[in-house]
Amino acid sequence: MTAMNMIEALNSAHDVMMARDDNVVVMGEDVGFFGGVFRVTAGLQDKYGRSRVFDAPISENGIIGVAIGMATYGLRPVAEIQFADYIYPGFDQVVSEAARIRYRTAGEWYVPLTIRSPYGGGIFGGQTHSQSPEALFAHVAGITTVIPSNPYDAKGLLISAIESDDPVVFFEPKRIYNGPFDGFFDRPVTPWSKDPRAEVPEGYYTVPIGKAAIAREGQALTVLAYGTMVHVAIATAEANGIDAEVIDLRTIVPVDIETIEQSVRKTGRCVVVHEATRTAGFGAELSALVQERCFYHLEAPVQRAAGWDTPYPHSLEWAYFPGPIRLGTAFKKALED
Amino acid sequence: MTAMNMIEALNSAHDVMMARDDNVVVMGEDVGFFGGVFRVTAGLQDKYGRSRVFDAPISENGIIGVAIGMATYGLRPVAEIQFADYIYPGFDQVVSEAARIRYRTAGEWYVPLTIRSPYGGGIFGGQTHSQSPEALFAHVAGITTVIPSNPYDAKGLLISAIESDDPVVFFEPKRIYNGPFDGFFDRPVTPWSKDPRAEVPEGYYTVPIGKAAIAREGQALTVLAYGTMVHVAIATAEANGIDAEVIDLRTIVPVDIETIEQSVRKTGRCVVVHEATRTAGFGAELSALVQERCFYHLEAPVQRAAGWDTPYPHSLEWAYFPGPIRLGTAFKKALED
Amino acid sequence: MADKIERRNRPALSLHVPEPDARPGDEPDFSRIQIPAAGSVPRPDVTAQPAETHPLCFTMVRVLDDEANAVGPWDPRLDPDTLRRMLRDMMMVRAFDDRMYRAQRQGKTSFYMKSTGEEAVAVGAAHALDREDMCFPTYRQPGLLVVRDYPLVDMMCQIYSNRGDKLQGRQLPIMYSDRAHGFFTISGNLATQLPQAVGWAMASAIKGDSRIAATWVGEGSSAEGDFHSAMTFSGVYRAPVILNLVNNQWAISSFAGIAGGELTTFAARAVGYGIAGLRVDGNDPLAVYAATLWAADRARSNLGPTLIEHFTYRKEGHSTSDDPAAYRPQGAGEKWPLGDPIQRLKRHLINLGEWSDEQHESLQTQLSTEVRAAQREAEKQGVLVASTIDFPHDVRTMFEDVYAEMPWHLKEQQAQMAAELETKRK
Amino acid sequence: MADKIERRNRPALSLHVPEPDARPGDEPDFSRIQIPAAGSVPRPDVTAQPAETHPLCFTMVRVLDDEANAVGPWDPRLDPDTLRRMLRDMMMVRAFDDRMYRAQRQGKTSFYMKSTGEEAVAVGAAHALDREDMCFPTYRQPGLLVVRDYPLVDMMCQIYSNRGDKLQGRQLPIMYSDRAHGFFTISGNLATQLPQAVGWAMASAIKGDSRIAATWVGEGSSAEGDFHSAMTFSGVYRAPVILNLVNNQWAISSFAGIAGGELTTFAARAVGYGIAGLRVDGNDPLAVYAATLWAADRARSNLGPTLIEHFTYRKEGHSTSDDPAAYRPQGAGEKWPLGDPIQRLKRHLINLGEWSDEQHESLQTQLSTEVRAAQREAEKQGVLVASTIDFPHDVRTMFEDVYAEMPWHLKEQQAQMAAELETKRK
Ligand SMILES: Cc1ncc(C[n+]2csc(CCOP(=O)(O)OP(=O)(O)O)c2C)c(N)n1
Ligand SMILES: Cc1ncc(C[n+]2csc(CCOP(=O)(O)OP(=O)(O)O)c2C)c(N)n1
Ligand SMILES: [Mg+2]
Ligand SMILES: [Mg+2]
Repeated sequence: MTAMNMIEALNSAHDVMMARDDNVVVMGEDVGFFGGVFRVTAGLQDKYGRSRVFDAPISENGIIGVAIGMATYGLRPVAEIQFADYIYPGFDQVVSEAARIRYRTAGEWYVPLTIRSPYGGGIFGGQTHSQSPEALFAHVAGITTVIPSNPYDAKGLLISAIESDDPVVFFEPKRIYNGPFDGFFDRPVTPWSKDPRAEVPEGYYTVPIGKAAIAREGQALTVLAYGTMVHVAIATAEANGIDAEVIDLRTIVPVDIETIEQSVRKTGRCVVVHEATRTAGFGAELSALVQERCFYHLEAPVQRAAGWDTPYPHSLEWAYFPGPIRLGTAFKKALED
Repeated sequence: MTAMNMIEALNSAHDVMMARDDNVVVMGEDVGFFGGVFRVTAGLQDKYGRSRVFDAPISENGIIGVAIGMATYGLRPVAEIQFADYIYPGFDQVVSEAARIRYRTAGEWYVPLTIRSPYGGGIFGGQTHSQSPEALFAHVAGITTVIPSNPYDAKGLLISAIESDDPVVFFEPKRIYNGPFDGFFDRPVTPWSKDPRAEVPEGYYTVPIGKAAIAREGQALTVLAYGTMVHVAIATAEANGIDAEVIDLRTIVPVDIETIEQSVRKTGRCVVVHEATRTAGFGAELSALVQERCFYHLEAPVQRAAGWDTPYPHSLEWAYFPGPIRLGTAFKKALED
Repeated sequence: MADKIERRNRPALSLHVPEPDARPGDEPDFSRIQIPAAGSVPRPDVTAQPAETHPLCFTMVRVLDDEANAVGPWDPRLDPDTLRRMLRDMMMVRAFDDRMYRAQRQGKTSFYMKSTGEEAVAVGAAHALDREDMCFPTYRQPGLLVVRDYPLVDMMCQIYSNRGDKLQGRQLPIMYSDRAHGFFTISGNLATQLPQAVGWAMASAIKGDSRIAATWVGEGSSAEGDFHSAMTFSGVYRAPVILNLVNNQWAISSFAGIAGGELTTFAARAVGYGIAGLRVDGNDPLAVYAATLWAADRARSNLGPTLIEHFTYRKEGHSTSDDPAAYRPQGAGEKWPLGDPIQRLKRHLINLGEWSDEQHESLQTQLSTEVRAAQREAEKQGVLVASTIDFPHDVRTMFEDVYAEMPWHLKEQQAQMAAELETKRK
Repeated sequence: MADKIERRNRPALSLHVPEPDARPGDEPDFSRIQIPAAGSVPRPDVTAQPAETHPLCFTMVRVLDDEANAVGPWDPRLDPDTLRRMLRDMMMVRAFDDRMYRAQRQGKTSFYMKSTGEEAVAVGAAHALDREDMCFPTYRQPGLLVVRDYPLVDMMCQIYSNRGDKLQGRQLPIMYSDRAHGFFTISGNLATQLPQAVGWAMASAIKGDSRIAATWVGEGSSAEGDFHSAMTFSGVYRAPVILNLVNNQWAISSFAGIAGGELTTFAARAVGYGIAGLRVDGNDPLAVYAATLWAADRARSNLGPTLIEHFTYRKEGHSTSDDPAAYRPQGAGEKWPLGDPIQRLKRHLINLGEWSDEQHESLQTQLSTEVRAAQREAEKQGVLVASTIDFPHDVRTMFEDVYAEMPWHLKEQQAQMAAELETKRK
C-alpha cells in the first residue's frame, strides 16, 4: 500500500495493465513523451516504448476511430481525450461505432476500448475545461460510463475498464486529482495523502463496474452522487448535521439499482446531485428510477441539485458549482416535506 | 386552407419564409436540384436560385459549422441533416458553438439557425435511419428542440423556428410524413388528407415554440408525448377505453411546464412516452419534473413507455417500437396502483 | 437581420454552386472527362518516395486499352485462370445484384443497393490482396465477399433478415459482416470505417503482424471528417493501409463537384498529406488489380498508406429508394466513356484466345442458376415480412450483444418484451 | 485477445511514431529546416489558376533577407509610416503579453497565453486586410485587435473577468470577442472557427457584399475534421476566405510531426483540395502582409479561398499552464533560424534610414507605459479572485444570453441562485 493521489493511482493502473497485457496501448494528445497535461500517463512511454504509448494528432474523431480499429484487431486501447469538453468531435465514433459494433455483428466483433477523460469544473477552466457530459453517454446503449471519486476506486475501476470487453467512457473528476474537494472553495485543500481512500495497493486489483459504494451511512436521507459530488454531499451532510446516506454510484450505466433501492426504501427520501446541467442530466434518470421503483416508500419528492442550465461561466464558477448550500437546500427540502 | 401532408406543410413553411426574408437560405445533402430525399425542399432551388438553396458536401460537421458562420453574418440558414442518425459528426458544432455563441459573446453574436432532420423509426430503416436523439440536445443549454406531430403544427413551428434568433433543432417524425401512424402497424395507413390537422393555411402563420397542445382531453391519466407517439398514445387510449389526456409537447426544451402541471394535478396519474431508448431519455426529465412539481397530486408513480435500450433492430422493428401494447401496459399500470 | 452590406468601391461577391454538365432532358455529357491513353502512365518502384507518385494523381493508371489489350508498365500479367476467375466474380456480383434488386421490388425485403458498373473496384482489389488482409468496405463492395467465396445464401439471408441471418435481423440489408472473410461490419454512418481501418492497420504494425488493411469510401463521403482523420493518422504513423476512394461521380443526387471534384482529382488529396497516391481507371479490373498490388506491397514494406482514387460510374440508382431519372440524364451510365468492366475483361480474354462468347453466355446462365438456387435456399429461411410480429428471430435476442453481459435493465426490458409479445399474440 | 499474428513469409510490420529532432538536454536542432532565399519565389498573378500557386506550397515566400532588406516580387513596398505602425503593433503585442503573463503569475487571473515570436502572423495580416473584413482567430492572434485599435483596457478587463469585462466574466482569459472590431468570439474547442469563417464568407457572397473573411488555426489543430470541412466547402463554393494555418512547430508538447509535418508542408494541403496555397515565412511581417494581400485580392475577385501556411515558432510555453522545458531543449526559440519578427522589421526600418535604436527604445518605453497605464485602469474594475463569492458580475447575469428570452426553468434557477447567494453571504 502506498498513498497515491488520483493521478498516481490512474498512472499505476495503466502501468499494471501494460505490464500484464501487451495488447494494452495508450494514445492521446500529449500523452507520450510529456505524459499527459495532467501527467496521468507520465513515464509510460519510457517504460513501454513509443509503439505502445504515443502522442496523437489533435483529432478526437481520429483518436476514437483509430482506437476502435485497434480494438477490433484485438488490442485494448486506452485513449485519452484531453478534456471531456473535447469529446464531441469524436461523438459519432463513440455513438455510432464503439457502442454498436458488438450488436451490429452479433458479437463477432467487439470494442474493448477505454476512453479516459478529465471532466467537471472547479478549476477555473471556463466553459470548455469544466463540462460534465456524462448524461450524453448514459443515453447511448452499449456504452458503460464510469466515474471514480477517490484514488483506490480510480485504479481499481480503470483496471476493470481496461479489462472490459465493451467500450467504457471513464470520466475523471479533475477537481479531485490532487485532493478531495468538499465544495468549500474558500477553505484550504487537503491532499489525498491524508485520506484513507488514498491507500492504494501497488499491484493488480479491481473494483467492479456496476457496483455502487456507500460512501457514508445514514438513516434520514439517501443522496445519489458520483465524482467530486460525493465529497460535497458528505460535507453538506456533516455541515448540516443531517444523517444522510451518501451513495457513490461509481458506475453511471449500468447503475447499481439494488443499492439505490435498498437505501431509499430505508430512508424514504432521496436527493440526486451532479455537476452537469440539470435538464436531461443523469439526475433525471436517477430521479425517474427512484420514483418508479420506490414510489410507495417515498415520503417526499426526489430532489435534484445540479449545475445550472447554462454554460460554465469562468469567473462565476462558485455560483455555478453545486456546492454545500445548493445541496443543503435540497437536503432540507427532501427532509421537510 | 389546403390539405397538406407533413412534407408539403414543411415545404410550404420554407417557401413562405424564403419569400418573406431573403436572409433565409437552405443547405443540406441533396436538398438542391433534387429537393431532398424526402422532398421537403422540392422546388425551392428552382424558385429561389442556387445561391439560396444548394446541395452540401456530405459533411454534417461542415454543414452545421458553415451554417453557424452564415448565421453570425446575419442570414437565417435552414440546414437539413438527411437523417437524425447522421447529426453526430456535427455534434461539436451544435453543442460547443451554436448553443454557446450568444452566451460567450454576451449577446453580441447569436445563431438564428434551424437544423431540420427526419427522425424516429417505423419505416424499416434499420439502426441508422431510425434513431431519436432528442434527449442529447435537451441536455445542451442554449438549444431549443422542437418536434411537431401534424402538418398544421409542422408548418407553424418551422416558421417560428426560422424566425427564432436562437438555434433550433427541429426533428421531423418521418413515420408520419405521409399520414398519422397509430402504432397498429398491421392496419392500413390513412393519409393526412383525411385528417383535420392537415388543413393548413397556404400563407404565413406561426405556432409558438414552448407551448404544448392538448391532443386529447381526458380525466383519468395524463400522457406526455411528442411526434409519432402522440398518435400512438391517442390510439392506445381509445383501444383501451381509457380517458387519457394526451399532451403533445411540440417543444421539448423549453418544455411547457404549466400545461403539464395543470393536467397532472387534474388526473393525478402520468405516463411519459417516447420512441428513443429509455435510459436517460427525455422521458426521464419529464418524469423527474412531474414528480418534483406534482408529487402530492400523484396517486401512482409516473410510468415511462419508451424504446428499449438497444439499437433499433431492422427486422424486429415492431418489437422495438413502443406501440399500443407497451403504452397500454403503462397506462394500466399508472391507473392500477 | 443581416449585416448591412458593405461594398464601398469593391466589386460584389457572388457564390459559386457547382452544377453537373447535364440534367434530365439533356444529352449525357462527358466531354470534360479527360482520359489518358492506356499504358501511358509510368509505374514507380514500390519503394518510391510518395512525391514520385504525385504526378500519377492527375492522370490515370489504365491497363486495358480501347481494344481491350493489356498495355504498359502497370499490366499485372495475370494468368488466364485468374482473369477468368475475376470475370466470373464480377459477373456473379452483377447476377446477384439483379436478383436481389428484384427480390426487393417483390417486397421480400426493405432495401437493396447495387454496384452495377463498379464491380471491378472490389473484385480487382480483392484479387490483389492476401486472403488474410482485412477489408473495411462501404455498401458497394459486395465483390469482396464474392471473391473470398462467402456463401451467397448467407448474403441473401442477411438481405432477408431471416432466420438464417447471422446478424439476427439487426442490420439493414447488404450491411454484411464476416470476420472469417475479413469483411468488417458495414456502418450506416458514412466514412466511419476509414479511421477504423487505419487503427486496425496500426494495431497490426504494433504487433509485428504482416497483415494489412484496406478500406473503401465514396467520393461523396470523403467530405466527412473521418476521411481527414484517416489520411492524417495513416500518414503520421505510416500505417499499412490502402485507402480506396471510389469516385463513381454521384452521391445520391449530388454530383462529384459538390464533394470537390470540380477543383482537382480526389487522388490529389494524397499530395496534401504527403502520402502515396494513385488514380486508376476503376472500370479496368487489371488497373485496379495492379494499383492495389503496388499499394499492398508498399504497405507490407512499412512504407505506409496509399490513397487510390477509382474513377468509375454509378450506373444505376443510389439504392432501391432512389430514382436517378430525377436528377441526371437517362442512360448516362451506358455512355460512360470508360465502358463496362465486365465487357472489357471479357473482350480481353477473347483477345487472348482464352474466352469466347459461348463460354461467356454459358457462364452467365450457370451463375444465374447458382444465384437462383441460393435464393431458393435462402428463402426457405424466410423473407422479411414487414407487418407482422412473427419475427424471424426470437425477440429475446434483441437484447443480446448490447453489452458482453446483459445488465439488469436490459434483462427487465427483455422480460417486458416477452410479455408484450404474448399479449400481441392473443 | 488479439488476433493470432499472421506472418507467413511476410516481413514483420512496425509502427512509425514521429519524434522531434531534439529533446530536453539536447542542443536545439533545426538542421532539417529548409529555408529558401528571400525573394526567390515568384509571385503569380492574383487571377492565376490554383495550380500555379502549388509549387509555392513547397517553398517559402520571404521578403526580408538576412540583412533585413526587402527583396523580390513579393515585396509589398509599404511606406515607412505603415512599416513603423506594424513594428509598433508587434511591439505592443509583446509588451502586452509580458505584462499580462506577469499578472497571471501574480495571481490576478487564472490563465494566459502569449504569442511571442509569432506577432508578425496576426499583425502582418491585419494590416493587409480591410478594416471591415471579418476575422475568425484562435487564441494566438491578439495582434488583430491591437492593429484595429481595440482598447487595451477592454482586453485586460476580459483577462481579469472583472466588472469591465463585456463578456461578463463568462469566458476564459484571452478568449476575446468584439463584433465592432471584426474579431469573432474565440472558442475553446479548437478549429471550430474554420467552417464558421467559410460560412460567413459564403454569406457575404450570397448577399453580394464585398467583405471577406479570414481565419487562423494552429498546425496541431489542423488535424480536426473542421479543417477538412473548411477546405472542402470553401473550395466547392469558392468562398471569399483566407485560411491561415499557423505552423509554430508545437501543439502543447507535440511537435508538428504528430500533425503530419514530417511528410510534407501544411501548405501542400491546398493542392489536394485544388485551391490556391502559399507558404510564408511567418516571422517576416512583409511576407505575411504580401501573401495576405494577394489572397484577399483573389477572394475579392470571386476566385475563392487561399490556404496560407505561416512558418514560425512558438517561442514560449503553450500557456501559463505549460512548461516547455519538459519536452524540448531550452532556448530553442532563440535559435529559430527565421529570427524574431520584431528585430527583423526594426533592422529593416533602420536600413531604410527610417528608424533608429534610440527611437526603438523610446517606443518600447512608451508602449510599456501605455500598457501599465491600461493595467492600472483595468484593475480599478477588479481582478479575478478565485476563492470568493464577491463575484465581479451580478450572478443573475449568468442566466442571461443562454437564450434570447429567458425560459421558465432558467428564471427559476436564477431565483434559486439569488437565494443561495443570500445564504452564502450570511
Ligand atoms: C454520416 C452520414 N451522412 C449521410 C448519410 C446518407 N447517405 C447515405 S449514402 C449517401 C451518398 C454517399 O455517396 P458516395 O460516398 O459517393 O457513395 P456512393 O453511394 O456513390 O457509393 C448519403 C448522403 C449517411 N449514410 N451517413
Ligand atoms: C477540440 C480540442 N481538443 C483539444 C484541445 C486542447 N488543446 C488546447 S490548445 C492545444 C494545442 C493546439 O496546438 P496548435 O493548433 O498547434 O496551436 P498553437 O497552440 O501552437 O498556437 C490543445 C491540444 C482543445 N482546446 N480543443
Ligand atoms: Mg459516389
Ligand atoms: Mg502550433
